[in-house]
Amino acid sequence: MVDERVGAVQLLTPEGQRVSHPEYDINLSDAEFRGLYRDMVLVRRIDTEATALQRQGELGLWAPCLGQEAAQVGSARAMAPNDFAFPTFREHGVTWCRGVAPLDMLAMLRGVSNGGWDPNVHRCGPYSIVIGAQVLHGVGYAMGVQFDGAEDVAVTYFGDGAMAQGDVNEAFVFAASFSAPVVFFCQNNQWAISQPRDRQSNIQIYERAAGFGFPGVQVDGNDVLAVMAVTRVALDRARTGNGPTLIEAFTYRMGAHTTSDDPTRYRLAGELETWRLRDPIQRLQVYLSRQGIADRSYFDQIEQEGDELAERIRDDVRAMVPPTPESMFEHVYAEPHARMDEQRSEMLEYLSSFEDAAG
Amino acid sequence: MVDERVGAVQLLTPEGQRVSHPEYDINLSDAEFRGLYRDMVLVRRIDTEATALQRQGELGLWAPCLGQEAAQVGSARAMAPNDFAFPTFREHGVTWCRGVAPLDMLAMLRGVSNGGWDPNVHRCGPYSIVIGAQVLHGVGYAMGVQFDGAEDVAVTYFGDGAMAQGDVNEAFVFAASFSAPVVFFCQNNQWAISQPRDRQSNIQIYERAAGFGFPGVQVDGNDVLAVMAVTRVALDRARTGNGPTLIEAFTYRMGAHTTSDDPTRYRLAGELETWRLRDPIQRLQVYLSRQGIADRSYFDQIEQEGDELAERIRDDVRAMVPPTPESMFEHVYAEPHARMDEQRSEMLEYLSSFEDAAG
Amino acid sequence: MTTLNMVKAINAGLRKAMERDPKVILFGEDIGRLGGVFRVTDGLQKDFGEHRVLDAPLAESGIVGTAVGLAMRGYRPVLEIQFDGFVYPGFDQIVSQVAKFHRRMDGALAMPITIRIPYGGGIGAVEHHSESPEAYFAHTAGLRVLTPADPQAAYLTIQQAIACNDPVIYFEPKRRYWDKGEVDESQLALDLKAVADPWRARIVRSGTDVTVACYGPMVRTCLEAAQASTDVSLEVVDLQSLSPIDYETLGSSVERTSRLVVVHEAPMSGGIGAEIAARIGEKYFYALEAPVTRITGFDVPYPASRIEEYFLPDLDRVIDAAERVMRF
Amino acid sequence: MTTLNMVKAINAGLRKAMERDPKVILFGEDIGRLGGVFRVTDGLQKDFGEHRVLDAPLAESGIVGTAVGLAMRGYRPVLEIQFDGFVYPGFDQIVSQVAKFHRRMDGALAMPITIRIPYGGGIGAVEHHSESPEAYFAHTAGLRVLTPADPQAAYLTIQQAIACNDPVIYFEPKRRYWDKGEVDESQLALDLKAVADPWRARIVRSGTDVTVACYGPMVRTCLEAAQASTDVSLEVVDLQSLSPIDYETLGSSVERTSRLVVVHEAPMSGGIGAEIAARIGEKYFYALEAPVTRITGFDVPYPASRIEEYFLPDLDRVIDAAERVMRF
Ligand SMILES: Cc1ncc(C[n+]2csc(CCOP(=O)(O)OP(=O)(O)O)c2C)c(N)n1
Ligand SMILES: Cc1ncc(C[n+]2csc(CCOP(=O)(O)OP(=O)(O)O)c2C)c(N)n1
Ligand SMILES: [Mg+2]
Ligand SMILES: [Mg+2]
Repeated sequence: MVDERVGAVQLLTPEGQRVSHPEYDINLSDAEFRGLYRDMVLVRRIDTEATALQRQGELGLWAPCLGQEAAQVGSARAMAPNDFAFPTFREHGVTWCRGVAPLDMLAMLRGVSNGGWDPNVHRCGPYSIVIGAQVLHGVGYAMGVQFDGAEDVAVTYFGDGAMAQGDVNEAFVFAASFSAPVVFFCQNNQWAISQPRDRQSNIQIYERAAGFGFPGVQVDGNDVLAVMAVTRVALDRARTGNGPTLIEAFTYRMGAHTTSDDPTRYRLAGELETWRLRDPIQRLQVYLSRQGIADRSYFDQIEQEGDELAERIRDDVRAMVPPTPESMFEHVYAEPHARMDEQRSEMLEYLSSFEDAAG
Repeated sequence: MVDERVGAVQLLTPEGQRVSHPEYDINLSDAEFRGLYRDMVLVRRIDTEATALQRQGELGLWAPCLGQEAAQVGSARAMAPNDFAFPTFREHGVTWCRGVAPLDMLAMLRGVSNGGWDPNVHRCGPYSIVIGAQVLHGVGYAMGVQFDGAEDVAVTYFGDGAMAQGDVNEAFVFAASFSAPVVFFCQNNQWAISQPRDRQSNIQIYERAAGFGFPGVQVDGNDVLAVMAVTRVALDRARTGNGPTLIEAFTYRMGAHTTSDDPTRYRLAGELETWRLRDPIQRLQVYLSRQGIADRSYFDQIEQEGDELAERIRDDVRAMVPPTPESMFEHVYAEPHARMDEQRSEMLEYLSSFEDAAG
Repeated sequence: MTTLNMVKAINAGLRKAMERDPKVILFGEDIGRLGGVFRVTDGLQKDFGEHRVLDAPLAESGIVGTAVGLAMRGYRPVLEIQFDGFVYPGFDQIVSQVAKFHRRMDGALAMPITIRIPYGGGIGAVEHHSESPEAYFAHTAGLRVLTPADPQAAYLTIQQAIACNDPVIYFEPKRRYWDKGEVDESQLALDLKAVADPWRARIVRSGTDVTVACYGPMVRTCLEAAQASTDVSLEVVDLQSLSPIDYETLGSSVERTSRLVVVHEAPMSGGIGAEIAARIGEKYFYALEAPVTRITGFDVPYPASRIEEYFLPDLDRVIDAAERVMRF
Repeated sequence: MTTLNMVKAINAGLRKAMERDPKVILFGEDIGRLGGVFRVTDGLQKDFGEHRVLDAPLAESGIVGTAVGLAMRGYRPVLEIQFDGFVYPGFDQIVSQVAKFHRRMDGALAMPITIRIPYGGGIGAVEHHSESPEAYFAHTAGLRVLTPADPQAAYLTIQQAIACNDPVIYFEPKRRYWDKGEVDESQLALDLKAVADPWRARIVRSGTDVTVACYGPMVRTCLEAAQASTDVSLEVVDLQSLSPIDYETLGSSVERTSRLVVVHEAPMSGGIGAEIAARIGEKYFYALEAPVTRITGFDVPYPASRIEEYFLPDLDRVIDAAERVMRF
């Protein structure tokens, strides 16, 4: 599987060695380097905590992003504040970078909302569940940017499995046709639940782009620097009116598909071992240490920040109370609607009949 | 537009000159050469007659294949008897080659059936209307061939416009994933109703294939020899277990989209003139004459056969009576169904109330 | 007052909506230079430019899905689906995204998308060009469904649909496209809400014996039936909005007549008539003197066009039903 | 007799169907090595091979569309849609191709395709995983719609659906997947038609005062309500087939009780209950002593799971309705 990545852009080896690439490079301040490390550690901490909370029954489900932190943080940190992200349900690293509060990330999975945050505030759509649907939304948004004469870019996230969906391929068609300012960011984590990547495509994912008339590039998705560099170029391309790019971030889903899944039914333990050696956080840590950009005390400090964050989440999650029953009639329509009023009244009347009985 | 075809496989120039191609060639007997000529002339005759019949009110609609005869006949004549064609509503050349009676081709457009022939007899599906849908059917059929261990091939027809549809792209995914014995035959006739090809794709259509992991080839769609040669290779590839091929037949819709359409609203007359010089029938005629494979008397004989065929169609079309009203309840279900019986009775009872009144 | 057919009336309505709000954009197949296969958008690209009237690639899910993104960006997309039978590739985006996005976001985003769909039969068309899929959308929470019956209504309601902050599936009765009627273009100069409420049903002909509820293409049929019905007096109610349905207006008519016939082209089982029969049957249990009767298409795929007249409700079937409920 | 839960019962039924007919193949996402996210196809790929149990690429339209081609080649595809909310990308192929192909071909080709869809709520799932879209399919001519209520019914009807030459949308009540019941596996050894007719409703509990029509996940709920209802005697009818609906069995029950409550999870407007209310209201106009009453989900998108209990009909709401119709 390592062989497959030949050609993937890499700026930091799994061993934490900085390497150069003929086309892509990145220059960051020490603070920015540390920021990426912090993001990835905290995202992993949120992710692990959420997985634990699900086991304790506090969440209905969780889709871990374990192992994909570099792909998510690297791409999202490349975005400008006004760019707009269209994530799937696994993009906790993306929502984190867009400033979504960790508790809000849990809202959908705790079953207290189907959304969780205001997309306009964070310039980040909701966790999208129907595979591929949000990719078209991103393209449409980008078309709007274009009509506005603005310079924002839409970044749409999806997985290797999504490459099979009609919607994703139509998104490619529309984006190419309108030369829309959109970046297609595909995290090839090698699995779509139990189906290995080659069920959806017998060639490399990034190669799909050329046939639609725009460039595709494969990047080592566990290398946060390379991901950031490649995404920056794609964003720039889009921003300057040169249309879409497909980025394939070659990475690995280290956890289960969701907390309901049992990956031992379909994949070998050895695979996980191989990928552990390419851990995205570890390699940045080694690099930062070697370069003297950060030291143990910094790492410890982040560790502690993570502990505190996790504790806050644990404490606060129980306080996330369900909405009122009658809230289900709110926001179904933006304008007055007779049937909503009618059914809300019926529900409230029915519910109050119990109170009467009890009282 | 001629430039765009650079690279398209050609074996017969618009001037009727036989040229060679490094990869593709074709050797036909004189009878076969004449057969292709006859097919194209008769298909054009049926097409022209049907267009006339629509004007006279005998058909509700007609979608002319004028100009696309070489693409359709060349590809369909390359098929083996057991191969299965999945045409769209414009493939009269294909249905002709599959042995569908001309009157049956008119059934749907006369409004007496939604089909017109038995797909199993002709190994040819119905005229498919929902853009792209039949392409998936072809892939599924080909998967079945594969499971059977048989050597048939499915040939799916569609237009340049269809390249945008999710279904067509999913068909590419499934075909590649299962390495199904299917040929994707796209007639790029430059227009999807009023939308020029570049609305759907900013690069050449055949290039789409590579990104899905199988070969694409562009052929001069007005060159019946090249189309046949290229299709044969693709069929052979599929038959020997090497999976799908996308063929782009570069051609031109010389008529209106359908008899309801007014192409003068969206395209320039000059375009048509250019394409008249590339007429698929004329160039084969010149070639046959020059090679002494056929002479004026043969051409006259085919002309006359066409006249007779047209006359038969004209005579017989009026005899194509509508089905009985109650036939709409037949074949909705293959097995007994209470609601059908009930509604059929209601209809018949209602209709008979008029007879009573009249009698 | 101008005399316009429905195609021209909708065209005029679209033009007004585009003049009123620069965020209104039209998107669909062949709607630009061609003006749509029915010419509903004729001339609009020329006058408003290629960025307001966009020809879309041939992919309905793509059209609806990108419209969601456009709405997120603050646009007000008006989509054209070329024919009823071609809306299904976009069904997923409509029911799972367009219909639910506002609710999903707890109100933070609206989906002011109008999806125009020419629908219904009676024009001698081939398969997929004569369907009446309105029940699918009326059963989908989060959508509104409108259908005009005449040029004046079309001119008004298309503008109201576009101005509405909710997604509206706008069904245009294609067999009535060329019917002419008076249109008062001045009516809407200022306030879209001040004129007739689009979500209300309209009593288009008063009568005393039987209420006939209908919509879209069947309104003219039912008006003709009412005209022709000598023995029974029909009150014709044009529902206009299929979601929500205005049971107040319909109910008050039924209260007067005590009898209801519902007419639509769509197959009977699970059609709009079922919901109406259920609701009216429940609410007016004692007031009804005969069961609610449905005159509809049959539960079969739309038939070949040469026999469509037997599938479609016509004047005779409506009168027959009215007489039956009177005799009940 | 074996005790099986519904997952295992369907698994056993699939196995029988595959043993009986080599043309039966299973096709869907994650159904092979994983055995499906609910393990319904567990072990079948291992036993029947990769050409009988196929993992599909992640594309529902592709799954349904290729199944049409497989059926044309003589196969009998049994498809799995992973969750209710993911059937919509395949909606076009289902309504325009699967449902209409046999009629389009004047009977020359059949479409013996079974589409299995786990449906309904009550399992605390996220959006798109708790929907009840059965009305869309019941309104679609050319399709049949079945839904089992218990392991025995599931074991039988999944085999009958597969053996049927018509396309069957087979809705599996996912919240009842783990309910156990007695299954007589011997029953079907020979003739699928000799055992219970899948298109008939079943009176699963006799009663005298009110008929309660329900199906799928709500059968258990209604049985519990009948059990708990002390004042009113409920007769519970499991419809089992939602298209066609067996009005004979249901009607004869209503004739006895004179009162009908219909229960389903799907939103009320345009749901299965609407059609039943319309039909029963028409046919038993004088026999009914109270209006047909519907206890259903509300006309809103399925809510966040922590409040789903307020959306879903439960024992109390059923009893409340029964008491109301008795008081009427
Ligand atoms: C249309 C649709 N079909 C099926 C599903 C069920 N499902 C959820 S995630 C998933 C696999 C997605 O794989 P991929 O795109 O690679 O993303 P990943 O889960 O690996 O992040 C499937 C099949 C869905 N959510 N939407
Ligand atoms: C799903 C769908 N959407 C829209 C249409 C209406 N329509 C019929 S033909 C056509 C254009 C097809 O273009 P192309 O694929 O290039 O085929 P051609 O007509 O040129 O043969 C359109 C939009 C349709 N039949 N199906
Ligand atoms: Mg994946
Ligand atoms: Mg074309």
